[in-house]
Amino acid sequence: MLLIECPWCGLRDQTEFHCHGEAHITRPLDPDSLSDEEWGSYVFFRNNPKGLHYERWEHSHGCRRWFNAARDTVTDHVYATYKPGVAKPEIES
Amino acid sequence: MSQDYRRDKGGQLNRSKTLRFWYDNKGYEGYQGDTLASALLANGVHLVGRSFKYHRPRGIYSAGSEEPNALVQLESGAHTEPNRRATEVELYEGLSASSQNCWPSVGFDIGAINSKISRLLPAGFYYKTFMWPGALWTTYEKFIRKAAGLGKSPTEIDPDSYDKIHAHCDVLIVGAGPAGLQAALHAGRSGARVMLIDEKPMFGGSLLADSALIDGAPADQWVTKVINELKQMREVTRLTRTTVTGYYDYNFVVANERVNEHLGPNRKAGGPKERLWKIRARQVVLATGAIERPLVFADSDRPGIMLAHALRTYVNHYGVLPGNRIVLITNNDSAYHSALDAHAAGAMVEVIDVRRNPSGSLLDTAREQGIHIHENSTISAVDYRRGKLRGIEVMQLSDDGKAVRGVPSDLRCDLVAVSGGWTPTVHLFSQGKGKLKFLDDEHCYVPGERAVNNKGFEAGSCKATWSLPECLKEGAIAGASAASAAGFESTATEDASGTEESVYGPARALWILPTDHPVGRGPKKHFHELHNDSTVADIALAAREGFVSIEHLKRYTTTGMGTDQGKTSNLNALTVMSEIRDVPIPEVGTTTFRPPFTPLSFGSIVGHDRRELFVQKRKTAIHPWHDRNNAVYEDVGDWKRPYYFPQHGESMHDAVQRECLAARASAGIVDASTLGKIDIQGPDARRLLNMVYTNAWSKLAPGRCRYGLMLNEHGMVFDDGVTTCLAENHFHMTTTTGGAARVMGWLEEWLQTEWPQWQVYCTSVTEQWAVASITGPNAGKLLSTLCDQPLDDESFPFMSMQSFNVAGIPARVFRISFTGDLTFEINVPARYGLALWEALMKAGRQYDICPYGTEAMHILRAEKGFIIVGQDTDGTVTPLDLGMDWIVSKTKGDFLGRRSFTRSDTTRSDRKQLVGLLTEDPSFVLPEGVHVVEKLKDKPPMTMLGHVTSSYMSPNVGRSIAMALLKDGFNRKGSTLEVSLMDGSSHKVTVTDPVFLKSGSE
Amino acid sequence: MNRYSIFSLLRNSVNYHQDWQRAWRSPDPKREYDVVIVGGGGHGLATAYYLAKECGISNVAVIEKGWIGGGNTGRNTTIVRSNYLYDESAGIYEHALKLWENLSQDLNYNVMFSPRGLLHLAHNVHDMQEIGRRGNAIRLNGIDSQFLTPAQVKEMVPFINLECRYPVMGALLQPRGGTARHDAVAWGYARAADAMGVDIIQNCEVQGFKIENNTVTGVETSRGSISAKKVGCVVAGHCSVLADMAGFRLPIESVPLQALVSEPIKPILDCVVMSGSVHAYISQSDKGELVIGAGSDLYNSYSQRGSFDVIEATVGPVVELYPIFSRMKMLRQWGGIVDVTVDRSPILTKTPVNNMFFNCGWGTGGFKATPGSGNVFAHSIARGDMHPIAEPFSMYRFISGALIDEGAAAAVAH
Amino acid sequence: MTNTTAKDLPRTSSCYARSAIEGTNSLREMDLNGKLNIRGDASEQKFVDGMSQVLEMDLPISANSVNERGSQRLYCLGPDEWFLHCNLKSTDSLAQNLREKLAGVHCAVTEVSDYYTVLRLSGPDAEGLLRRGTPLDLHHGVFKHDHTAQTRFGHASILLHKLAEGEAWDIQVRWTYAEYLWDYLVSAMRSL
Ligand SMILES: Cc1cc2nc3c(=O)[nH]c(=O)nc-3n(C[C@H](O)[C@H](O)[C@H](O)COP(=O)(O)OP(=O)(O)OC[C@H]3O[C@@H](n4cnc5c(N)ncnc54)[C@H](O)[C@@H]3O)c2cc1C
Ligand SMILES: NC(=O)c1ccc[n+]([C@@H]2O[C@H](COP(=O)([O-])OP(=O)(O)OC[C@H]3O[C@@H](n4cnc5c(N)ncnc54)[C@H](O)[C@@H]3O)[C@@H](O)[C@H]2O)c1
Ligand SMILES: Cc1cc2nc3c(=O)[nH]c(=O)nc-3n(C[C@H](O)[C@H](O)[C@H](O)COP(=O)(O)O)c2cc1C
Ligand SMILES: [Zn+2]
Repeated sequence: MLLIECPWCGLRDQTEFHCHGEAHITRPLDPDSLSDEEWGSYVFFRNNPKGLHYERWEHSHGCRRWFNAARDTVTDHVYATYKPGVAKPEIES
Repeated sequence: MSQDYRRDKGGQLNRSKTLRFWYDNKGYEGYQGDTLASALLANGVHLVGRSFKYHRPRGIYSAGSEEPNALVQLESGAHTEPNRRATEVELYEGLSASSQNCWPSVGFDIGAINSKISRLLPAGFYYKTFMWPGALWTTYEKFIRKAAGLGKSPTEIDPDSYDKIHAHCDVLIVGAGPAGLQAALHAGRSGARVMLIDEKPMFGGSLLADSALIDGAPADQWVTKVINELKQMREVTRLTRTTVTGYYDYNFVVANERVNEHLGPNRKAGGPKERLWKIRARQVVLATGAIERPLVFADSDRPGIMLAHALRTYVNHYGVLPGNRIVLITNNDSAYHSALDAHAAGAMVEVIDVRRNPSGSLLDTAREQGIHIHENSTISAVDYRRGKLRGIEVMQLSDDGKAVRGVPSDLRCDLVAVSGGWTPTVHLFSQGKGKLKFLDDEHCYVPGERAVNNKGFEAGSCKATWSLPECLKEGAIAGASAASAAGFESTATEDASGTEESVYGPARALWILPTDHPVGRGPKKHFHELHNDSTVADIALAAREGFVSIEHLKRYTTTGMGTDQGKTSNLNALTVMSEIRDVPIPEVGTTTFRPPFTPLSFGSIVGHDRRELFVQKRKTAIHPWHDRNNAVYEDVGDWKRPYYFPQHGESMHDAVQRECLAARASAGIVDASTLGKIDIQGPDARRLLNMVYTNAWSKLAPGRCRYGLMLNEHGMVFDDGVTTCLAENHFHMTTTTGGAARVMGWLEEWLQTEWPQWQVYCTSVTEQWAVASITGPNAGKLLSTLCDQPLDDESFPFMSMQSFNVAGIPARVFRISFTGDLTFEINVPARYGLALWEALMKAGRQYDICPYGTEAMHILRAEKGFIIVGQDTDGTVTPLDLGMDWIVSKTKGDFLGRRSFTRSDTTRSDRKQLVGLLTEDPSFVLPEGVHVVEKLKDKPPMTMLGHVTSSYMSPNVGRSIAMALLKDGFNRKGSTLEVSLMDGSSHKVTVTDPVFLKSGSE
Repeated sequence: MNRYSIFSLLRNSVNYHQDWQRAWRSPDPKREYDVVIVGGGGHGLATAYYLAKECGISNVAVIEKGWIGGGNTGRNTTIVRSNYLYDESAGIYEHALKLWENLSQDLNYNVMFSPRGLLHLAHNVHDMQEIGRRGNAIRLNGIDSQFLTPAQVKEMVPFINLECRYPVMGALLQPRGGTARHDAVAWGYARAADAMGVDIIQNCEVQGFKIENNTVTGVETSRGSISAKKVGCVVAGHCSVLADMAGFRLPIESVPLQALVSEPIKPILDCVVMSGSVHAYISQSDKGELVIGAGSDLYNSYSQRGSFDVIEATVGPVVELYPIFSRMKMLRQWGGIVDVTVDRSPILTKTPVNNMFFNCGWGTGGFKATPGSGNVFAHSIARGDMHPIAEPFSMYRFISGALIDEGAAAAVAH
Repeated sequence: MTNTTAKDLPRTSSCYARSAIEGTNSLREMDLNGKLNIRGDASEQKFVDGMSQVLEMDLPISANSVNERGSQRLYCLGPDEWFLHCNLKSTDSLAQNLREKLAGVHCAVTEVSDYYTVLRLSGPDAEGLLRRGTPLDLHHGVFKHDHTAQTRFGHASILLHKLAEGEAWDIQVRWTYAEYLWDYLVSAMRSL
């Protein structure tokens, strides 16, 4: 049961949030220029790392804002949360 | 019956309160303060159940939650509960319990035949047999099933209620023995928010059974003093009868409080039976103590054999002397406390000490008291006959302790107490992902490094600190440190110092004791695990067969998998394995500790979330009218929607046919409030719509509506709806009922994470609006009686919206249609929903207005070939598959999902496509979900071309109609295919366009 | 290999079972194998078994980082069925079910396959449509399926609460569905494969691949480097980690999936009951526990455990559907790491690296496929080309778009 | 033409049909008030000024804070979202004024008076009752008077406001969840 710091509301119980998978995947600006492989890779393929993971969370039972988190998928430790648009923080794990 | 084994004095009992209870239909008496186990022992009852596998008679083995044996069926009928530990069930007036896993009785049990053939039933025997003949396995299985299991599930509905609550604290202390009490005191004094939790009915932990002095006074006086001080602290919460069952990440701790179950089923107080605490603590102090470790000798599972500390607990805390002639067998000093206390209580006591030349102050005292000590000896046989322990055989041990020597001598006794030292209770620490470390000298695991998110401290015997003064000191330090770490000022003080220290000599590392035949090869059994009947020989067999990994061992022998989760047995299993493999214990490893610490009732986990609170029922503003008018409801998501409105005992079919006819004949009305609604504002609103819908939105004029399809990035349809331009930068979007939250989430996801610079805001307004939709040729006339607005095609064209008062209520009226007939969707603020509906019903009387439900709504749309997302689509369907190319803009540029259209599989021309089907027999309605085949074969498998997504008897078309997703469907229009029915028959169908009703105005 | 039977059991009991052989050896890894299978779960072991038995390749090693069966094979709720919607799925799951039916005899190991009947409950109109479509499809694929009325459901499960929050409107029954003893499946395959010469190497973690000219030539492990002509990766929740070592990605996320058991009780539930809408998956094991499948946490995790609220959200529906279980107790909860694909169908595939094959993506429901998956995967590795049953499950379907979307169509797990 | 006037109409929530619970702890549904959801950019001065001028109060700018003036309460819900509780009758005009004042500023004013309803829970056990459903720390030292927070109660999202005085809380909830919330609180009261 995680405790997650919403960048706006502060530390809250995991049950107030929803996780929406890997962060920092940018939608291609010109999908037509992509090969099927590249498009498929954008839509379906994920890093799914064992260890540090950058991911998106939504404070669904709170301010309904989306933000990013850096979390270790083995220890479930949340290193940091940060607002969307902010570059991913360097984490030493 | 008299309590023959009750001491005259002593114990924390209310002797003035005699309680009557029944065990296996026999009446007994005990006192308030007893557990079922202590009361049974007071009455000389040891035999309480039969074991899991061999049906061996079993007795009361412990005095706490670690009990592996004494599991009873508590109460009967609706209040019954299987597998309750007699050692934890507090006695109440009228309690009734019975033994389990035996028939006809615990004394004479047919299942005990298993014990006779036990040689055929070693660990994992079932993997090796019952394979021939293959067909008979299911028969064998029935017998195996009957033999397994323990107690019986209730078969009636639970009459009790359960509570659940969240809690937060600075310092949570688990365990209220000397260490925990000290921790609470020191953390509490700092002003921190403290919770102190113990599973026992009273605080004190092992002190309740101890005869030690603290600060010169008996321990229980000190306990009382501490509790009194804690009571004065406003920020300290004390919970007894509360088991911490789980330790999760970020100091999230779950505890189960047994609120009033100790009062029995006929509680006068009312209130919940149990309460689940969900606690977030900044710091968690674990002071969970230790569990005594058994010695395993030949037939050491017999009733009348119990842990030494349990004996002490029964003597001191419950005022019961469970035997008159007691033999105590030990490999350590601490058990001598039990011998001394039992002796002082009047028992004849002898000690068998497996050590050579044991010495120490406790032994000196014992000898002084005249307690005989058999040194370097063991129990080589147990004499248990006709339900009673009658004596044992004692033999000398060989030098290495692996064999016996000499001749056995008989010792008469009616109770054997065993002690193999102590195992720290590290379950919670380990559940909390803390790493354990093994202490070679103490032969046990203790807490090592904590998980990064589970901050806190440990204190007392849960970290193998055995001396009372040390436990007290550690508790103080842990409490103070935890408070400081949580931001409070605190230091440990030296109170409770003047405590007498017992000095313990070393133990002998010997737990599996030999007998006159090799362990596992003879008639006597060495059970290291009582609950699942797992023996030392089973471990050896497992190792021999290659199940050497401790996790394999556990699963192969089922050791530690019972209701006690091996609290008393796990370390002995590890030890045996380490000897067999000849590797140190840490290399053997441990199995994983998992929640719950003790079994946790489903009722408690569920708490309030049951019955009407299981999942909310959402109702529209018009619901009271539906209720009054006999609506039958359909569950759509968590909404209750009218399905149809039967009149005078009509069948569903008749009602729906009537509703469909009426709606097209004159006027129908449906409650459309549940549709999702989203208010979209901002200069980039159109840009957003252009991205999320397949069609173009740049030119939609204010007041105009447009239908749209939404795709995911795979290019598949996932929602649809009409969106209206309210003003240049302001739109009102509608979604499907079930898709409302998903669509809102979809928009927010893109806006917040991908296009944050876009100037557009979305606000959910689903429940802001109640919606009555009137349809049919007279819909306009009807509406005009309630408003002053011109409603002709010119002033109010199809696919437009206007705001005006309807029945005096400010409304947004949409002229859009899901029936193909003239339809007005009237949206009013929810508070007016019911009034609007009633006004419409009243005004509609002259047009025979007919309220209809979702089923008629579905038929009316199907008649016109309109799709329902989620019914005619299933997440694998593109707009092109639906024949809706017209809605896919070729010119506006990119939109979500578009790129996926050009993948090789999406461009196939023979994809499944939406078509209409007409049955050969117009009165035959295809069941939804049946599949279309080219030609029926006489038996499966058959190549399926697609399935029927929607199918109805349409009164307006005058025949049955159906829609289907059909492979290469567009090219098959006009052809005749077959539909295969569940009974093996088939029906011919013709593939058509899915628009069945050509009439209709919109 | 000692043959197991009642007679061998009798014979061995005379000697207090001193003479049983190891079920499988514990060899040191050889320098080279024809095929290395990474992952000693049910699927990996079955692959090795069928390679040796049916493909004539017994110079095979199964490399397991922990103990065999310790992954999802050892922690699943043991539901076995083949009543899937799409032909491709029916193909592989029914292939498996047919193998299940004789597996104990085939392996000479009682895997306790128990075809006790499996019910899918329908709680709303949408569910009814879903089971209608699926039930019909299953039948046309030649697989057993029956529709039940609520009254018939009540007959099979007398204590069910038909009038729960979402009333039971009907059910789909697969009489041949049921359960099997999860651990025995791993052990049985291991023993039988070992007997044919397969090396089962435990406590050996694959930490990298040897790849030359885009062709795999071996694996680097915690116990040294091992050469292999072909490599099959069958590591479930860890497949992305292995793919990463090989330099590609998968359309997979690893999430925690939990399960729990109650205390053991005398038989009360004699079939398997699944409900999607009231999210409850329940059966009773031969030992007596109620075995209950919980939900998954929707975040990636390799921690082999999940959150407590998932347990609450699991037990709630159980009590709603079976109110008599309210006084039953949870004995143990645990979690596994499941490898979930977007379309909820598995991946059996060639990869961008020559001679390297992956079998993964079984997510929340691959136990039931164990024999079939191992069988077709073995043939695929042996041929160097995918077996026709495995063919549609290629990872490249996520590029062409030919998903097998059991998730979208049915939304039932396990 | 039938004419129905607004004021004698029933209100949305089904809880209205229930009589308030009075006792040691009390629970009732508040009369319907006006509610506006307002989106905008707090870093844009024109927006801030416009808001404070029309509402005649300062704009709270950290999430979960609230400002009050007369019958008007302005909650800050997040970085770009506010919630106004006001007199039902003045809702339209306030909305209108805001839109006019903020013309040209990117913002959104949406009426949601009927979307939510407010339950008021008060009494010595109010905090304990709320803790039956919300994971938030409501301890008086942490959740002070006049604090607000958006959180969860059981399955429902709520906006919680501990009133300036006494043991009283306003719980704003989507009205279709009000019955659920009510029943839950009643169930909680039974288990005290
Ligand atoms: C709680 C739960 C309930 C489930 N219920 C069901 C159900 O009822 N029915 C059903 O059909 N399915 C169910 N499943 C799914 C099913 O368990 C899995 O799909 C199936 O067991 C996968 O088998 P496997 O052999 O592929 O993987 P696993 O059994 O997980 O085996 C993979 C092995 O690979 C090993 N490994 C990983 N990395 C390495 C490495 N680097 N080197 C060497 N070895 C490595 C792992 O240690 C592991 O032993 C459930 C799963 C869970 C978690
Ligand atoms: N002589 C010896 O070798 C020896 C050995 C062990 C203990 N002791 C004595 O025992 C005492 C140990 O004190 P302590 O405070 O460490 O332990 P304790 O045994 O006195 O108290 C531990 C308490 O924790 C509770 N508890 C454990 N798990 C729990 C859970 N999950 N939920 C709720 N409650 C739980 C138990 O009910 C118990 O009351 C000392 O007096 C010590 O001298 C002596
Ligand atoms: C079908 C099934 C039945 C189980 N029954 C029991 C049981 O009766 N007692 C028990 O302690 N654990 C039982 N378990 C759980 C295991 O003890 C263990 O938790 C699980 O295999 C996961 O392993 P881990 O907890 O060691 O990580 C069962 C597991 C499964 C898959
Ligand atoms: Zn927030």
